[in-house]
Amino acid sequence: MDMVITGKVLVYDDNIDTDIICPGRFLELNESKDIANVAMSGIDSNFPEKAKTHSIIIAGKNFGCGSSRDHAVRALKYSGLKAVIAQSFGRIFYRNALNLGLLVIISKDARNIFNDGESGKIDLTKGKITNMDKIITVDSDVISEEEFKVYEQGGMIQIYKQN
Amino acid sequence: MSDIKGKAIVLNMNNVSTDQIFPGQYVNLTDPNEIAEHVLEGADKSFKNRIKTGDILVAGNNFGCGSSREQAVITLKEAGFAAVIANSVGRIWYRNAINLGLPVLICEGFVNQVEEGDEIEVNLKEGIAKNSSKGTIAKGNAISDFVLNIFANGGIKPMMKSKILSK
Amino acid sequence: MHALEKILASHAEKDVVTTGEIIKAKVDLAEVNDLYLQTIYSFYEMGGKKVWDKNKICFVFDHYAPAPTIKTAQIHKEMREFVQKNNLTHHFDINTGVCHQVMHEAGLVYPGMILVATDSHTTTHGAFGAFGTGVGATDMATIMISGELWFRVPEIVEIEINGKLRPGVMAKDVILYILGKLGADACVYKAIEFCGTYIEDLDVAERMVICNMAVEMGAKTAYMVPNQKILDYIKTRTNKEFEIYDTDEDFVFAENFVFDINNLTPQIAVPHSVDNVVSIDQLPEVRIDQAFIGACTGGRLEDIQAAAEILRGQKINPRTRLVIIPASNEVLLNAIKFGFIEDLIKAGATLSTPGCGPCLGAHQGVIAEGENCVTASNRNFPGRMGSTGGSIYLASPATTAASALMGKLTDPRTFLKGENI
Amino acid sequence: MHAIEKIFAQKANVERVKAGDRVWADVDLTVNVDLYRTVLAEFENLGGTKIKYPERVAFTFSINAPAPTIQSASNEKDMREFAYKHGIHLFDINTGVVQQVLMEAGLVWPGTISIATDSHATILGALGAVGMGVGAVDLAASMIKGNIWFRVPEIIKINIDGELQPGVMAKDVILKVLGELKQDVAIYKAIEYTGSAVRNMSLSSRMVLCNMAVELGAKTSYIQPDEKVIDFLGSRVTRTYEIPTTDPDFKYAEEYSLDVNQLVPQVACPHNVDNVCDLDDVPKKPVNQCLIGTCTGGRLEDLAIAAEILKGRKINAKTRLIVIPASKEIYLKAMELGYLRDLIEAGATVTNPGCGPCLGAHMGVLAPGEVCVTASNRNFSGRMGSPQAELYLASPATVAATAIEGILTNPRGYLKSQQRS
Repeated sequence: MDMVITGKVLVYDDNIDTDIICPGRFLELNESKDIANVAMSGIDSNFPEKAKTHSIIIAGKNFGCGSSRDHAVRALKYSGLKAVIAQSFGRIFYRNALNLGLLVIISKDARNIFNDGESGKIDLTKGKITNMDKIITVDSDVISEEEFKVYEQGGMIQIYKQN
Repeated sequence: MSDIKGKAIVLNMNNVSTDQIFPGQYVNLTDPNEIAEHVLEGADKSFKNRIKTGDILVAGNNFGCGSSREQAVITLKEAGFAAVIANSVGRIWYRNAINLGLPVLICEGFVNQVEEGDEIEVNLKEGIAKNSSKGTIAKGNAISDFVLNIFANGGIKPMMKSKILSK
Repeated sequence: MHALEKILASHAEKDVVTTGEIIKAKVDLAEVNDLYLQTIYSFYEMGGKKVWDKNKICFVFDHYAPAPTIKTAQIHKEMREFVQKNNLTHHFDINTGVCHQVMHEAGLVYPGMILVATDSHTTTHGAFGAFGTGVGATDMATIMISGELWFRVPEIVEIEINGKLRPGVMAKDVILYILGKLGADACVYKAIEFCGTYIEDLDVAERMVICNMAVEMGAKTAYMVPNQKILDYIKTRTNKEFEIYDTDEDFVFAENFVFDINNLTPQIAVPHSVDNVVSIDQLPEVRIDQAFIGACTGGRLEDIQAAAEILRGQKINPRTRLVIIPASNEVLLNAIKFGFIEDLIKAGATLSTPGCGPCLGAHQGVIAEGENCVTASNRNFPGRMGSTGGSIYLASPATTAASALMGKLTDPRTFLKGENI
Repeated sequence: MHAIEKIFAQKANVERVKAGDRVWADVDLTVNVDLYRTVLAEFENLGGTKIKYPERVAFTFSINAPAPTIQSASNEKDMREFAYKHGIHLFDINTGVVQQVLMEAGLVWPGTISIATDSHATILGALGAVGMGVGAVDLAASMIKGNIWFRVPEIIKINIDGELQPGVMAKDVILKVLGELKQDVAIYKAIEYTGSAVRNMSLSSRMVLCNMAVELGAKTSYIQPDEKVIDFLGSRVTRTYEIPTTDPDFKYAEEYSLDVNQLVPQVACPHNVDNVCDLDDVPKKPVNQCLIGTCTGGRLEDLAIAAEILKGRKINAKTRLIVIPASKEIYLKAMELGYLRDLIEAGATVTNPGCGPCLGAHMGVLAPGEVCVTASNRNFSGRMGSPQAELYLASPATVAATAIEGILTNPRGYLKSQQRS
């Protein structure tokens, strides 16, 4: 995995819950591509299309609150997203993201410097997030070495596999 | 009403029910195009691909038996069938076909004289089905003037409408 | 003339009607169920503004009760709006039950009437001496506008059923047996009168089972001469006056069939056709994944009682689901009162809300590919209850209960405790 | 150490743990719900062939129960076959909501760690157990190894003192807490509830507090077990267990307190659980659907108060009331006590135990533009069907009173008893 990630961003508000990310009626789906097709359908039915050109979500606080459904993480990961940056995350969502290898980064300020469609850069080791269009940089939590290893291997699932 | 001509699509099975023509899981659909997507899915998942607009469905005994769902007619009509010929057909389905203006000829045994793709001609008034490719003719039930009139008007809806408007 | 012809004639303001004639008849009650939002669309499409009579149209929400999807919720919403806009007197919402049960419970069904519904099993009401028939949305919209409908006067077939059933054998076995003998297309476009010593003394619920499945032979309608039990039942439900029409002595039926049921055994319609019927003892072992007791065919109090009597104090097979859906809230309340529901739930049944349940694969027990389901409902067409790769076996409620107990198709007579089931 | 830390330490087989530690801890109960067919795929993906402790693993089918679609039927079929093959506990469609049936079955006791593909596993804190929601990967890993990694959480104390007014329920308390502290107050943390109001609450009421701890973001929750817990576990748990206690010198990460003496009924307005107001301050609009049920509001005391309010009354003609007991045990008890009869007679639609429409799977999905007042736990946009529907969270008493009037209604005037609930 790269230490620096770049891509166009999609910006969302606080409390984007799992019913927004993957509504309950779709939980019978099993295939990753089917789940990805309904990603964010609670708020934006064009998301799967947008995800082809945008690779970073920037959100407010409590992103992924709600259910334990890891369909929510799968939906985002398999729609091609590289990372989600939020002011805070729902606990189970965060855990599921780590398990499945969807990069999740906590930043208090990133939400304030981006608009939809702008280009972002994430420097994982330095804990910096930059709006490349406006050239503004803010801090993020630094990913611990331990967590970075987890991501690098594709999530906890790969580590479980090796054990 | 003039003769109807088209290529045969053969479904030589008996008791093809409305659940096969249009499965229950879709009965909440109301958009005709969406309804057409699932035509005869219960009999053959890929049936839709066999149909071209203007084709004639040739079926066996008791075609359309079962429930009263009108989509079992709409799906055939919207999928492109110009007419249905069968040995016999379910009563409610038949009624719905008349009401929606899908011509139906009841013609015992015709299905055994037809292969997929044969050129078919139907004369509803005389109750005659002709297989032009094989040069065979079969006599079925002649359609009454009452029903012919409904077919000629494209179903009962336009008739009711003009009746209400004329009041 | 036959009583059915007299009903048609009186509603067409004619003295005489003859077979094959097309007439226009007034409809006494038109029922729309929740599969038929299209009816409202067609109503407006044809220029309808107000319904012809707000007391004679009844809406019943039974197939999707409570709504399993957004789309079906939307259907209910639009239909409710229509009901409210037209101020319809009779609206049975999701808290009532199956149309063919709630209508007669509410006193809307009586001898000599014409009842048209957007449901093929409207033949059920022949049990009450009514002319009941199913139509599609366009016909229904026509009635809602005009109160009338065109009918072709049908040929009438007589099916005489004589004898007395043995314990453990039910009306469902009788009609399955007849279906097996005559075939699924025996009576297409025709009407059936059921008569004979078996029918004459038959209870309300059992009469309804026989008439209900007349449509599986293709029939336009079914008829039974109302007996005292029917008249007593109607009296508890409505004060409405009605006329019972007699069939003329010289009437000639298009066909006659006679059946003796004295030695009848439990019957099963095996996949995938309603007329593919065999006696239960002729079948090899069939594993059962789901058993269903309910719907307009097998969800009445008598059916639930039959199941409770077999399952009381027992546990169903751990690898079999038993879904029970009473035909109406009244049936449910009575079944609670008599302790049947307690018996069934303790035995492991899943007791869901009154309605049509999984009968047509809408919800509440859809079956997967490769699963076998035995059911007291009425159709075993491929895909009827879900996957086209599932197999549906039609049977009586008693057979269904016994099969749930053993996890395989089972003759209920094995579990008979008393003289009567 | 806190009782929760002691539980983690014991299960991780270490002397001490503190907040922020990562530990591998043994899992006493690993629970998968029917939405997670993906667990089977992950099990395979992780190279799983055997389950380490089959007696510690349970599958529960309560969401798509009975199956509403072919896909869900097929998912359940695969999961059943897996359960049979591996000899794990299977709570099939005839049992009820996940954690409720596990608690009733005696699979949870003080001092245990449970994980579930169910975020409301926090409810187990009411029994002095650690319950946490996880995804499919963790679940599959735990099935294979019997342990997974945990981050030991910081612990927040919420002290609730005072006596509730009649008609004010635990649901109102937790909604008030949500409104005050907001839905992200406890992310990654655990919550302990203390105080006189909590001590005086029934065990079922405490379950409501712990259930909705997850709506505050919490990893898990805890209430120090007392006689009420021991009574409940009574004959259900036959093994001996130790009740962990918190050391007097333990320092909470944060402490909050709430006095509930003057608390009035609360409502969480669309579309956030922390968008909470006093009921009387919420603008009154017509309510299309009311729901009493689920893991939050479907226990016996919830049905009891609803029956008390609705007995002898009728629900509003334009409002539906869906009632879903949380488990088979609760259904049977509510039937025995006459609650179900009272509710059905008032016009309720009572379905089989399970999750019902809470997450939009079936049994009462909402159409665009509809308004629902519900005793369940989440009012997120699209949670119960259409994203254009509005969900208001309230107590079962408020929901029952609302069903009568067809607009949000304070239950106070409808209670016959003036006992404090």
